[in-house]
Amino acid sequence: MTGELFSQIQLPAKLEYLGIFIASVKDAAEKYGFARTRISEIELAAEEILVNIFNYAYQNAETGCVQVITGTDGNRRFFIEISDTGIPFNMLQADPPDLTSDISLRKIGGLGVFLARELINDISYYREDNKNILKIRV
Amino acid sequence: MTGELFSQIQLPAKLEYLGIFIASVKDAAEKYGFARTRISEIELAAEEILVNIFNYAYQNAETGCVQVITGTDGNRRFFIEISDTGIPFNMLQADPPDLTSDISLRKIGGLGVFLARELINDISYYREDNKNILKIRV
Amino acid sequence: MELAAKDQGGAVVVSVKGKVDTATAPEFGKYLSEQTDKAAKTLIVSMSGLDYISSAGLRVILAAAKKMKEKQLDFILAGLEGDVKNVFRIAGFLSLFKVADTEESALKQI
Amino acid sequence: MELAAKDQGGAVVVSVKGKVDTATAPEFGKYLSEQTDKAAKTLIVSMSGLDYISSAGLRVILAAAKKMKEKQLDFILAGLEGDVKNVFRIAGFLSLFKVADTEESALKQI
Ligand SMILES: Nc1ncnc2c1ncn2[C@@H]1O[C@H](COP(=O)(O)OP(=O)(O)O)[C@@H](O)[C@H]1O
Ligand SMILES: Nc1ncnc2c1ncn2[C@@H]1O[C@H](COP(=O)(O)OP(=O)(O)O)[C@@H](O)[C@H]1O
Repeated sequence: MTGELFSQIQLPAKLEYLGIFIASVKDAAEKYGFARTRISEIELAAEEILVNIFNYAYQNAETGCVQVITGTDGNRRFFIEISDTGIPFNMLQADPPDLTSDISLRKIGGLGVFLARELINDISYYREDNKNILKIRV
Repeated sequence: MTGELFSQIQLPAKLEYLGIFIASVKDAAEKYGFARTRISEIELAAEEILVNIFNYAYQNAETGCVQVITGTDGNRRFFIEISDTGIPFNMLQADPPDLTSDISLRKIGGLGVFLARELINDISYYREDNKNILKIRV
Repeated sequence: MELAAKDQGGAVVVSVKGKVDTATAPEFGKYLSEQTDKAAKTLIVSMSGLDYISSAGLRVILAAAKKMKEKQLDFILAGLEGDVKNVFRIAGFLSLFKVADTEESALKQI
Repeated sequence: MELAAKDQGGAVVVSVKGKVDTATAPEFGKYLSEQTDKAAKTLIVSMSGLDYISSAGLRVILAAAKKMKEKQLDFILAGLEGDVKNVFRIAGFLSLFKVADTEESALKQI
Protein backbone atom coordinates (compact mmCIF):
# COMPACT_ATOMS: atom_id res chain seq x y z
CA MET A 1 0.00 0.00 0.00
CA THR A 2 1.47 3.32 -0.99
CA GLY A 3 0.71 6.67 0.51
CA GLU A 4 -0.89 9.70 -1.07
CA LEU A 5 0.84 12.97 -1.76
CA PHE A 6 -1.40 15.82 -0.78
CA SER A 7 0.70 18.92 -1.35
CA GLN A 8 4.25 19.97 -2.03
CA ILE A 9 5.34 23.55 -1.73
CA GLN A 10 8.77 25.01 -2.14
CA LEU A 11 9.28 28.73 -1.69
CA PRO A 12 11.98 31.07 -0.39
CA ALA A 13 12.43 30.94 3.39
CA LYS A 14 10.66 34.22 4.09
CA LEU A 15 7.97 35.23 6.52
CA GLU A 16 5.82 36.53 3.67
CA TYR A 17 5.20 32.92 2.60
CA LEU A 18 4.21 31.66 6.04
CA GLY A 19 0.54 32.00 5.12
CA ILE A 20 0.92 29.85 2.00
CA PHE A 21 2.79 27.11 3.80
CA ILE A 22 0.34 27.09 6.69
CA ALA A 23 -2.67 27.04 4.36
CA SER A 24 -1.29 23.95 2.65
CA VAL A 25 -0.67 22.22 5.98
CA LYS A 26 -4.09 23.11 7.38
CA ASP A 27 -5.89 22.02 4.23
CA ALA A 28 -4.03 18.73 4.24
CA ALA A 29 -4.86 18.14 7.92
CA GLU A 30 -8.51 18.98 7.27
CA LYS A 31 -8.60 16.65 4.30
CA TYR A 32 -7.16 13.88 6.45
CA GLY A 33 -9.99 14.50 8.90
CA PHE A 34 -8.33 15.67 12.10
CA ALA A 35 -10.46 17.41 14.72
CA ARG A 36 -10.29 21.18 15.01
CA THR A 37 -8.05 21.19 18.08
CA ARG A 38 -5.58 18.79 16.53
CA ILE A 39 -5.45 20.90 13.38
CA SER A 40 -4.71 23.95 15.49
CA GLU A 41 -1.86 22.08 17.21
CA ILE A 42 -0.44 20.90 13.88
CA GLU A 43 -0.66 24.46 12.54
CA LEU A 44 1.19 25.79 15.58
CA ALA A 45 3.97 23.21 15.38
CA ALA A 46 4.40 23.91 11.66
CA GLU A 47 4.50 27.66 12.24
CA GLU A 48 7.17 27.36 14.93
CA ILE A 49 9.37 25.13 12.79
CA LEU A 50 8.95 27.23 9.65
CA VAL A 51 9.55 30.54 11.37
CA ASN A 52 12.75 29.16 12.89
CA ILE A 53 13.92 28.21 9.42
CA PHE A 54 13.05 31.70 8.15
CA ASN A 55 14.94 33.27 11.08
CA TYR A 56 17.94 31.05 11.58
CA ALA A 57 18.61 28.54 8.80
CA TYR A 58 20.05 31.04 6.30
CA GLN A 59 21.49 33.49 8.80
CA ASN A 60 24.95 33.62 7.26
CA ALA A 61 24.12 33.06 3.62
CA GLU A 62 21.70 33.99 0.88
CA THR A 63 18.18 32.96 1.78
CA GLY A 64 17.33 29.57 0.32
CA CYS A 65 14.08 27.70 0.08
CA VAL A 66 11.87 25.69 2.38
CA GLN A 67 9.96 22.71 1.08
CA VAL A 68 6.83 21.45 2.78
CA ILE A 69 5.29 18.17 1.69
CA THR A 70 2.09 16.77 3.15
CA GLY A 71 0.52 13.41 2.60
CA THR A 72 -0.05 10.00 4.01
CA ASP A 73 2.55 7.25 4.25
CA GLY A 74 2.17 3.56 3.47
CA ASN A 75 0.15 3.01 6.66
CA ARG A 76 -2.20 5.86 5.81
CA ARG A 77 -0.65 7.90 8.57
CA PHE A 78 -0.55 11.67 8.06
CA PHE A 79 2.87 13.24 7.64
CA ILE A 80 4.42 16.63 7.05
CA GLU A 81 7.95 16.81 5.75
CA ILE A 82 9.74 20.12 6.15
CA SER A 83 13.16 20.55 4.59
CA ASP A 84 15.65 23.35 4.04
CA THR A 85 19.21 23.74 2.80
CA GLY A 86 20.34 25.92 5.67
CA ILE A 87 22.90 25.29 8.40
CA PRO A 88 22.63 21.88 10.05
CA PHE A 89 20.19 22.08 12.92
CA ASN A 90 18.48 19.28 14.79
CA MET A 91 15.65 20.71 16.85
CA LEU A 92 15.34 17.39 18.71
CA GLN A 93 18.64 18.22 20.38
CA ALA A 94 17.88 21.83 21.29
CA ASP A 95 18.17 22.86 24.93
CA PRO A 96 14.89 23.01 26.81
CA PRO A 97 13.67 26.53 27.57
CA ASP A 98 13.57 28.16 30.99
CA LEU A 99 10.18 27.19 32.40
CA THR A 100 10.76 27.89 36.08
CA SER A 101 12.29 31.33 36.76
CA ASP A 102 9.93 34.04 37.86
CA ILE A 103 8.87 36.84 35.54
CA SER A 104 11.88 39.12 36.00
CA LEU A 105 14.37 36.31 35.30
CA ARG A 106 12.39 34.31 32.74
CA LYS A 107 14.14 34.41 29.38
CA ILE A 108 12.10 35.84 26.54
CA GLY A 109 11.97 33.38 23.65
CA GLY A 110 13.15 29.82 23.33
CA LEU A 111 9.58 28.47 23.36
CA GLY A 112 9.11 27.68 19.68
CA VAL A 113 10.98 24.40 19.47
CA PHE A 114 9.57 23.34 22.82
CA LEU A 115 5.96 23.97 21.77
CA ALA A 116 6.42 22.04 18.53
CA ARG A 117 7.89 19.07 20.40
CA GLU A 118 5.23 19.09 23.09
CA LEU A 119 2.43 19.19 20.54
CA ILE A 120 3.79 16.52 18.19
CA ASN A 121 5.09 13.26 19.60
CA ASP A 122 6.64 11.85 16.50
CA ILE A 123 9.21 14.10 14.85
CA SER A 124 12.33 12.70 13.23
CA TYR A 125 15.31 14.58 11.92
CA TYR A 126 17.88 13.64 9.37
CA ARG A 127 20.44 15.51 7.35
CA GLU A 128 20.85 14.39 3.76
CA ASP A 129 22.28 16.08 0.62
CA ASN A 130 23.03 19.21 2.65
CA LYS A 131 19.40 19.39 3.71
CA ASN A 132 17.74 19.42 7.09
CA ILE A 133 14.75 17.13 6.81
CA LEU A 134 12.12 17.00 9.54
CA LYS A 135 9.46 14.37 9.25
CA ILE A 136 6.43 14.97 11.40
CA ARG A 137 4.02 12.09 11.81
CA VAL A 138 0.65 12.72 13.36
CA MET B 1 25.24 28.10 -16.49
CA THR B 2 22.32 26.58 -14.63
CA GLY B 3 19.06 28.27 -13.81
CA GLU B 4 17.56 29.04 -10.45
CA LEU B 5 14.48 27.40 -9.01
CA PHE B 6 12.29 30.01 -7.44
CA SER B 7 9.20 28.14 -6.31
CA GLN B 8 7.50 24.81 -6.72
CA ILE B 9 3.95 24.23 -5.61
CA GLN B 10 1.82 21.17 -5.96
CA LEU B 11 -1.72 21.19 -4.68
CA PRO B 12 -5.07 19.67 -5.62
CA ALA B 13 -6.60 21.16 -8.77
CA LYS B 14 -9.21 23.23 -6.96
CA LEU B 15 -10.25 26.84 -7.22
CA GLU B 16 -9.59 27.35 -3.50
CA TYR B 17 -5.85 27.11 -4.21
CA LEU B 18 -5.83 29.61 -7.07
CA GLY B 19 -4.68 32.35 -4.70
CA ILE B 20 -1.68 30.32 -3.53
CA PHE B 21 -0.58 29.44 -7.04
CA ILE B 22 -1.00 33.00 -8.25
CA ALA B 23 0.88 34.42 -5.25
CA SER B 24 3.84 32.18 -6.04
CA VAL B 25 3.82 33.20 -9.71
CA LYS B 26 3.50 36.91 -8.94
CA ASP B 27 6.24 36.82 -6.34
CA ALA B 28 8.54 35.00 -8.73
CA ALA B 29 7.83 37.53 -11.49
CA GLU B 30 8.44 40.40 -9.08
CA LYS B 31 11.67 38.85 -7.92
CA TYR B 32 12.78 38.49 -11.52
CA GLY B 33 12.13 42.21 -11.93
CA PHE B 34 9.33 42.46 -14.49
CA ALA B 35 7.41 45.73 -14.73
CA ARG B 36 3.97 45.97 -13.15
CA THR B 37 2.07 45.59 -16.43
CA ARG B 38 4.03 42.52 -17.45
CA ILE B 39 3.42 40.96 -14.04
CA SER B 40 -0.28 41.57 -14.46
CA GLU B 41 -0.20 39.87 -17.87
CA ILE B 42 1.72 36.91 -16.50
CA GLU B 43 -0.75 36.63 -13.63
CA LEU B 44 -3.67 36.66 -16.05
CA ALA B 45 -2.19 34.00 -18.31
CA ALA B 46 -1.43 31.80 -15.29
CA GLU B 47 -4.94 32.23 -13.92
CA GLU B 48 -6.54 31.28 -17.22
CA ILE B 49 -4.43 28.15 -17.60
CA LEU B 50 -4.87 27.08 -13.97
CA VAL B 51 -8.60 27.63 -13.92
CA ASN B 52 -8.96 25.55 -17.07
CA ILE B 53 -7.09 22.73 -15.36
CA PHE B 54 -9.36 23.08 -12.31
CA ASN B 55 -12.44 23.02 -14.56
CA TYR B 56 -11.61 20.53 -17.27
CA ALA B 57 -8.54 18.40 -16.63
CA TYR B 58 -10.12 16.06 -14.09
CA GLN B 59 -13.67 16.21 -15.38
CA ASN B 60 -14.19 12.48 -15.56
CA ALA B 61 -12.01 11.33 -12.70
CA GLU B 62 -10.98 12.08 -9.16
CA THR B 63 -9.41 15.52 -8.92
CA GLY B 64 -5.64 15.29 -9.11
CA CYS B 65 -2.96 17.87 -8.52
CA VAL B 66 -1.48 20.81 -10.38
CA GLN B 67 2.18 21.61 -10.08
CA VAL B 68 3.53 25.09 -10.73
CA ILE B 69 7.26 25.65 -10.88
CA THR B 70 8.85 29.06 -11.38
CA GLY B 71 12.46 29.93 -11.97
CA THR B 72 15.01 30.90 -14.53
CA ASP B 73 16.51 28.61 -17.13
CA GLY B 74 20.13 28.30 -18.21
CA ASN B 75 19.93 31.60 -20.10
CA ARG B 76 18.51 33.40 -17.06
CA ARG B 77 15.17 33.57 -18.79
CA PHE B 78 12.09 33.47 -16.58
CA PHE B 79 9.87 30.42 -16.90
CA ILE B 80 6.72 29.00 -15.40
CA GLU B 81 6.01 25.31 -15.76
CA ILE B 82 2.46 24.17 -15.15
CA SER B 83 1.70 20.47 -15.15
CA ASP B 84 -1.24 18.23 -14.37
CA THR B 85 -2.15 14.57 -14.68
CA GLY B 86 -5.53 15.18 -16.27
CA ILE B 87 -6.84 14.30 -19.71
CA PRO B 88 -4.46 15.14 -22.56
CA PHE B 89 -5.05 18.71 -23.65
CA ASN B 90 -2.87 20.93 -25.78
CA MET B 91 -4.09 24.50 -25.49
CA LEU B 92 -1.86 25.49 -28.41
CA GLN B 93 -4.22 23.55 -30.66
CA ALA B 94 -7.48 24.90 -29.25
CA ASP B 95 -9.91 26.56 -31.64
CA PRO B 96 -9.80 30.35 -31.67
CA PRO B 97 -12.79 32.01 -30.01
CA ASP B 98 -15.52 33.93 -31.78
CA LEU B 99 -14.24 37.50 -31.94
CA THR B 100 -16.48 38.91 -34.64
CA SER B 101 -20.18 38.16 -34.12
CA ASP B 102 -22.27 40.92 -32.65
CA ILE B 103 -23.47 40.84 -29.05
CA SER B 104 -26.53 38.61 -29.52
CA LEU B 105 -24.56 35.95 -31.41
CA ARG B 106 -21.20 36.23 -29.62
CA LYS B 107 -20.48 33.02 -27.71
CA ILE B 108 -19.98 33.44 -23.97
CA GLY B 109 -16.66 31.91 -22.94
CA GLY B 110 -13.80 30.53 -24.91
CA LEU B 111 -11.60 33.52 -24.14
CA GLY B 112 -9.29 32.02 -21.49
CA VAL B 113 -6.93 30.09 -23.74
CA PHE B 114 -6.93 32.93 -26.25
CA LEU B 115 -5.97 35.55 -23.65
CA ALA B 116 -3.14 33.40 -22.32
CA ARG B 117 -1.76 32.88 -25.81
CA GLU B 118 -2.07 36.54 -26.76
CA LEU B 119 -0.29 37.66 -23.61
CA ILE B 120 2.55 35.13 -23.69
CA ASN B 121 4.41 34.52 -26.94
CA ASP B 122 6.41 31.53 -25.90
CA ILE B 123 4.36 28.62 -24.58
CA SER B 124 5.29 25.04 -25.32
CA TYR B 125 3.31 21.92 -24.60
CA TYR B 126 4.36 18.37 -24.19
CA ARG B 127 2.79 15.26 -22.76
CA GLU B 128 5.07 13.01 -20.74
CA ASP B 129 4.47 10.33 -18.08
CA ASN B 130 0.71 10.90 -18.38
CA LYS B 131 1.21 14.55 -17.62
CA ASN B 132 0.31 17.71 -19.50
CA ILE B 133 3.30 20.01 -19.19
CA LEU B 134 3.10 23.63 -20.26
CA LYS B 135 6.28 25.61 -20.26
CA ILE B 136 5.81 29.35 -20.38
CA ARG B 137 8.87 31.45 -21.12
CA VAL B 138 8.70 35.18 -20.61
CA MET C 1 -13.64 43.42 -5.28
CA GLU C 2 -16.07 46.21 -4.41
CA LEU C 3 -19.43 46.67 -6.04
CA ALA C 4 -21.81 49.60 -5.94
CA ALA C 5 -24.77 50.85 -7.92
CA LYS C 6 -26.38 54.24 -8.12
CA ASP C 7 -29.21 55.79 -10.03
CA GLN C 8 -28.02 58.65 -12.17
CA GLY C 9 -31.18 60.03 -13.76
CA GLY C 10 -31.10 58.47 -17.20
CA ALA C 11 -28.97 55.48 -16.21
CA VAL C 12 -27.99 53.00 -13.55
CA VAL C 13 -24.25 53.13 -12.93
CA VAL C 14 -22.68 49.97 -11.53
CA SER C 15 -19.11 50.47 -10.42
CA VAL C 16 -16.72 47.59 -9.89
CA LYS C 17 -13.38 48.11 -8.19
CA GLY C 18 -10.41 45.95 -7.31
CA LYS C 19 -9.99 42.50 -8.71
CA VAL C 20 -12.40 40.41 -10.76
CA ASP C 21 -10.84 36.97 -11.07
CA THR C 22 -12.31 33.49 -11.23
CA ALA C 23 -12.88 33.56 -7.48
CA THR C 24 -14.72 36.89 -7.34
CA ALA C 25 -16.47 36.84 -10.74
CA PRO C 26 -19.51 34.84 -9.53
CA GLU C 27 -20.37 37.58 -7.03
CA PHE C 28 -19.93 40.22 -9.72
CA GLY C 29 -22.14 38.13 -12.03
CA LYS C 30 -24.90 37.84 -9.46
CA TYR C 31 -24.80 41.57 -8.78
CA LEU C 32 -24.81 42.58 -12.42
CA SER C 33 -27.53 40.12 -13.31
CA GLU C 34 -29.78 41.56 -10.58
CA GLN C 35 -29.18 45.00 -12.05
CA THR C 36 -29.97 43.89 -15.59
CA ASP C 37 -33.08 41.98 -14.45
CA LYS C 38 -34.60 45.10 -13.00
CA ALA C 39 -33.09 47.54 -15.50
CA ALA C 40 -35.54 49.92 -17.17
CA LYS C 41 -32.92 52.27 -18.56
CA THR C 42 -29.31 52.45 -19.71
CA LEU C 43 -26.77 50.45 -17.67
CA ILE C 44 -23.28 51.86 -17.33
CA VAL C 45 -20.54 49.69 -15.88
CA SER C 46 -17.89 51.98 -14.49
CA MET C 47 -14.48 50.32 -14.32
CA SER C 48 -12.10 53.13 -13.47
CA GLY C 49 -11.30 51.45 -10.14
CA LEU C 50 -10.79 48.02 -11.65
CA ASP C 51 -7.23 46.69 -11.28
CA TYR C 52 -7.55 43.24 -12.77
CA ILE C 53 -10.02 41.21 -14.79
CA SER C 54 -9.78 37.69 -16.15
CA SER C 55 -11.97 35.88 -18.66
CA ALA C 56 -14.38 34.94 -15.86
CA GLY C 57 -15.13 38.66 -15.54
CA LEU C 58 -15.44 39.13 -19.31
CA ARG C 59 -18.04 36.37 -19.32
CA VAL C 60 -20.10 38.28 -16.78
CA ILE C 61 -19.89 41.47 -18.83
CA LEU C 62 -20.95 39.75 -22.04
CA ALA C 63 -23.86 38.01 -20.33
CA ALA C 64 -25.07 41.36 -18.96
CA ALA C 65 -24.72 43.00 -22.37
CA LYS C 66 -26.75 40.23 -23.97
CA LYS C 67 -29.57 40.70 -21.47
CA MET C 68 -29.60 44.45 -22.05
CA LYS C 69 -29.66 43.90 -25.80
CA GLU C 70 -32.68 41.60 -25.43
CA LYS C 71 -34.39 44.30 -23.43
CA GLN C 72 -33.38 46.81 -26.13
CA LEU C 73 -31.66 48.94 -23.53
CA ASP C 74 -28.25 50.58 -23.78
CA PHE C 75 -25.18 49.10 -22.14
CA ILE C 76 -22.01 51.19 -21.82
CA LEU C 77 -18.57 50.35 -20.46
CA ALA C 78 -16.92 53.37 -18.87
CA GLY C 79 -13.53 54.21 -17.42
CA LEU C 80 -11.44 51.43 -18.94
CA GLU C 81 -7.75 52.06 -18.38
CA GLY C 82 -4.31 50.52 -18.64
CA ASP C 83 -3.93 46.77 -18.14
CA VAL C 84 -7.66 46.19 -17.86
CA LYS C 85 -8.38 48.06 -21.07
CA ASN C 86 -5.76 45.93 -22.79
CA VAL C 87 -7.60 42.76 -21.77
CA PHE C 88 -10.84 44.16 -23.20
CA ARG C 89 -9.01 45.05 -26.40
CA ILE C 90 -7.52 41.57 -26.85
CA ALA C 91 -10.91 39.99 -26.19
CA GLY C 92 -12.42 42.14 -28.94
CA PHE C 93 -14.72 43.82 -26.43
CA LEU C 94 -13.75 47.39 -27.31
CA SER C 95 -15.34 47.08 -30.74
CA LEU C 96 -18.25 44.99 -29.44
CA PHE C 97 -19.57 47.41 -26.85
CA LYS C 98 -20.31 51.09 -26.47
CA VAL C 99 -17.34 52.43 -24.60
CA ALA C 100 -16.84 55.77 -22.86
CA ASP C 101 -13.66 57.13 -21.35
CA THR C 102 -15.33 58.18 -18.13
CA GLU C 103 -18.61 57.77 -16.30
CA GLU C 104 -19.40 61.41 -17.10
CA SER C 105 -18.89 61.01 -20.82
CA ALA C 106 -20.99 57.81 -20.72
CA LEU C 107 -23.83 59.78 -19.14
CA LYS C 108 -23.55 62.34 -21.93
CA GLN C 109 -24.01 59.59 -24.54
CA ILE C 110 -27.46 58.67 -23.27
CA MET D 1 -6.11 40.17 14.73
CA GLU D 2 -8.13 42.89 16.44
CA LEU D 3 -6.85 45.04 19.28
CA ALA D 4 -8.71 47.35 21.63
CA ALA D 5 -8.08 49.02 24.96
CA LYS D 6 -10.43 50.53 27.48
CA ASP D 7 -10.14 52.14 30.86
CA GLN D 8 -12.06 50.23 33.47
CA GLY D 9 -11.64 52.30 36.66
CA GLY D 10 -8.90 50.42 38.45
CA ALA D 11 -7.40 48.86 35.32
CA VAL D 12 -6.65 49.16 31.64
CA VAL D 13 -8.15 46.24 29.73
CA VAL D 14 -6.47 45.36 26.45
CA SER D 15 -8.41 42.85 24.42
CA VAL D 16 -6.88 40.86 21.61
CA LYS D 17 -9.02 38.82 19.23
CA GLY D 18 -8.41 36.55 16.28
CA LYS D 19 -4.99 35.27 15.45
CA VAL D 20 -1.62 36.22 16.93
CA ASP D 21 0.99 34.50 14.81
CA THR D 22 4.52 35.47 13.77
CA ALA D 23 3.07 37.81 11.14
CA THR D 24 0.70 39.70 13.45
CA ALA D 25 2.65 39.53 16.73
CA PRO D 26 4.78 42.63 16.00
CA GLU D 27 1.66 44.79 15.82
CA PHE D 28 0.35 43.25 19.03
CA GLY D 29 3.76 43.91 20.62
CA LYS D 30 3.76 47.54 19.61
CA TYR D 31 0.25 48.03 20.93
CA LEU D 32 0.88 46.31 24.24
CA SER D 33 4.17 48.08 24.75
CA GLU D 34 2.48 51.46 24.29
CA GLN D 35 -0.05 50.43 26.92
CA THR D 36 2.61 49.31 29.39
CA ASP D 37 4.70 52.44 28.79
CA LYS D 38 1.88 54.69 29.86
CA ALA D 39 0.36 52.30 32.41
CA ALA D 40 -0.26 53.74 35.86
CA LYS D 41 -2.49 50.94 37.08
CA THR D 42 -3.24 47.25 36.59
CA LEU D 43 -3.12 45.93 33.02
CA ILE D 44 -5.52 43.15 32.09
CA VAL D 45 -5.06 41.35 28.78
CA SER D 46 -8.39 39.88 27.81
CA MET D 47 -8.06 36.90 25.49
CA SER D 48 -11.55 35.44 25.30
CA GLY D 49 -11.70 36.26 21.59
CA LEU D 50 -8.28 34.87 20.80
CA ASP D 51 -8.36 31.87 18.43
CA TYR D 52 -4.67 31.19 17.97
CA ILE D 53 -1.36 32.22 19.47
CA SER D 54 2.16 31.11 18.63
CA SER D 55 5.40 31.66 20.52
CA ALA D 56 5.78 35.07 18.86
CA GLY D 57 2.68 36.12 20.80
CA LEU D 58 3.90 34.56 24.04
CA ARG D 59 7.06 36.63 23.68
CA VAL D 60 4.98 39.80 23.53
CA ILE D 61 3.01 38.81 26.62
CA LEU D 62 6.14 38.03 28.64
CA ALA D 63 7.79 41.30 27.60
CA ALA D 64 4.72 43.24 28.73
CA ALA D 65 4.60 41.34 32.03
CA LYS D 66 8.26 42.16 32.67
CA LYS D 67 7.67 45.85 32.11
CA MET D 68 4.68 45.85 34.45
CA LYS D 69 6.72 44.00 37.07
CA GLU D 70 9.44 46.65 36.83
CA LYS D 71 6.83 49.31 37.36
CA GLN D 72 5.48 47.28 40.29
CA LEU D 73 2.06 47.19 38.70
CA ASP D 74 -0.28 44.21 38.37
CA PHE D 75 -0.60 42.25 35.13
CA ILE D 76 -3.47 39.80 34.68
CA LEU D 77 -4.34 37.41 31.84
CA ALA D 78 -8.09 36.99 31.48
CA GLY D 79 -10.41 34.81 29.45
CA LEU D 80 -8.03 32.06 28.37
CA GLU D 81 -9.88 29.17 26.79
CA GLY D 82 -9.48 25.96 24.83
CA ASP D 83 -6.57 25.63 22.41
CA VAL D 84 -5.08 28.97 23.39
CA LYS D 85 -5.16 28.13 27.09
CA ASN D 86 -3.40 24.87 26.27
CA VAL D 87 -0.54 26.77 24.63
CA PHE D 88 -0.19 28.98 27.72
CA ARG D 89 -0.19 25.86 29.88
CA ILE D 90 2.56 24.12 27.90
CA ALA D 91 4.66 27.28 27.95
CA GLY D 92 4.39 27.39 31.74
CA PHE D 93 2.61 30.72 31.58
CA LEU D 94 -0.39 29.67 33.66
CA SER D 95 1.77 29.35 36.77
CA LEU D 96 3.90 32.36 35.88
CA PHE D 97 1.13 34.95 35.64
CA LYS D 98 -1.96 36.03 37.50
CA VAL D 99 -4.78 34.44 35.56
CA ALA D 100 -8.52 35.09 35.71
CA ASP D 101 -11.27 33.15 33.99
CA THR D 102 -13.00 36.25 32.74
CA GLU D 103 -12.42 39.98 32.42
CA GLU D 104 -14.97 40.52 35.20
CA SER D 105 -13.24 38.21 37.64
CA ALA D 106 -9.92 39.87 36.78
CA LEU D 107 -11.40 43.23 37.70
CA LYS D 108 -12.53 41.78 41.02
CA GLN D 109 -8.96 40.71 41.82
CA ILE D 110 -7.65 44.27 41.76
N1 LIG E 1 16.21 26.05 11.73
C1 LIG E 1 17.13 26.47 12.62
N2 LIG E 1 18.43 26.63 12.25
C2 LIG E 1 19.33 27.04 13.13
N3 LIG E 1 19.08 27.32 14.42
C3 LIG E 1 17.83 27.18 14.86
C4 LIG E 1 16.78 26.75 13.99
N4 LIG E 1 15.65 26.70 14.71
C5 LIG E 1 15.95 27.07 15.96
N5 LIG E 1 17.26 27.36 16.08
C6 LIG E 1 17.96 27.76 17.31
O1 LIG E 1 17.22 27.29 18.41
C7 LIG E 1 16.87 28.36 19.27
C8 LIG E 1 15.54 28.11 19.92
O2 LIG E 1 14.48 28.32 19.00
P1 LIG E 1 13.02 28.60 19.54
O3 LIG E 1 12.70 27.56 20.54
O4 LIG E 1 12.09 28.70 18.40
O5 LIG E 1 13.11 29.98 20.27
P2 LIG E 1 13.52 31.44 19.77
O6 LIG E 1 13.36 31.50 18.30
O7 LIG E 1 12.58 32.30 20.51
O8 LIG E 1 14.95 31.62 20.21
C9 LIG E 1 16.94 29.60 18.43
O9 LIG E 1 17.22 30.73 19.20
C10 LIG E 1 18.05 29.27 17.45
O10 LIG E 1 19.30 29.56 18.03
N1 LIG F 1 -6.82 21.78 -19.14
C1 LIG F 1 -7.81 21.46 -20.00
N2 LIG F 1 -8.19 20.18 -20.17
C2 LIG F 1 -9.18 19.88 -21.03
N3 LIG F 1 -9.85 20.76 -21.78
C3 LIG F 1 -9.53 22.05 -21.66
C4 LIG F 1 -8.50 22.48 -20.77
N4 LIG F 1 -8.38 23.82 -20.88
C5 LIG F 1 -9.30 24.21 -21.78
N5 LIG F 1 -9.99 23.15 -22.26
C6 LIG F 1 -11.06 23.20 -23.29
O1 LIG F 1 -10.86 24.36 -24.07
C7 LIG F 1 -12.04 25.16 -24.08
C8 LIG F 1 -11.68 26.64 -24.15
O2 LIG F 1 -11.17 27.08 -22.90
P1 LIG F 1 -11.19 28.63 -22.56
O3 LIG F 1 -10.60 29.35 -23.72
O4 LIG F 1 -10.55 28.87 -21.26
O5 LIG F 1 -12.73 29.03 -22.50
P2 LIG F 1 -13.90 28.50 -21.55
O6 LIG F 1 -13.32 27.90 -20.33
O7 LIG F 1 -14.66 29.74 -21.31
O8 LIG F 1 -14.66 27.50 -22.39
C9 LIG F 1 -12.78 24.76 -22.83
O9 LIG F 1 -14.16 24.99 -22.97
C10 LIG F 1 -12.44 23.29 -22.71
O10 LIG F 1 -13.29 22.53 -23.50
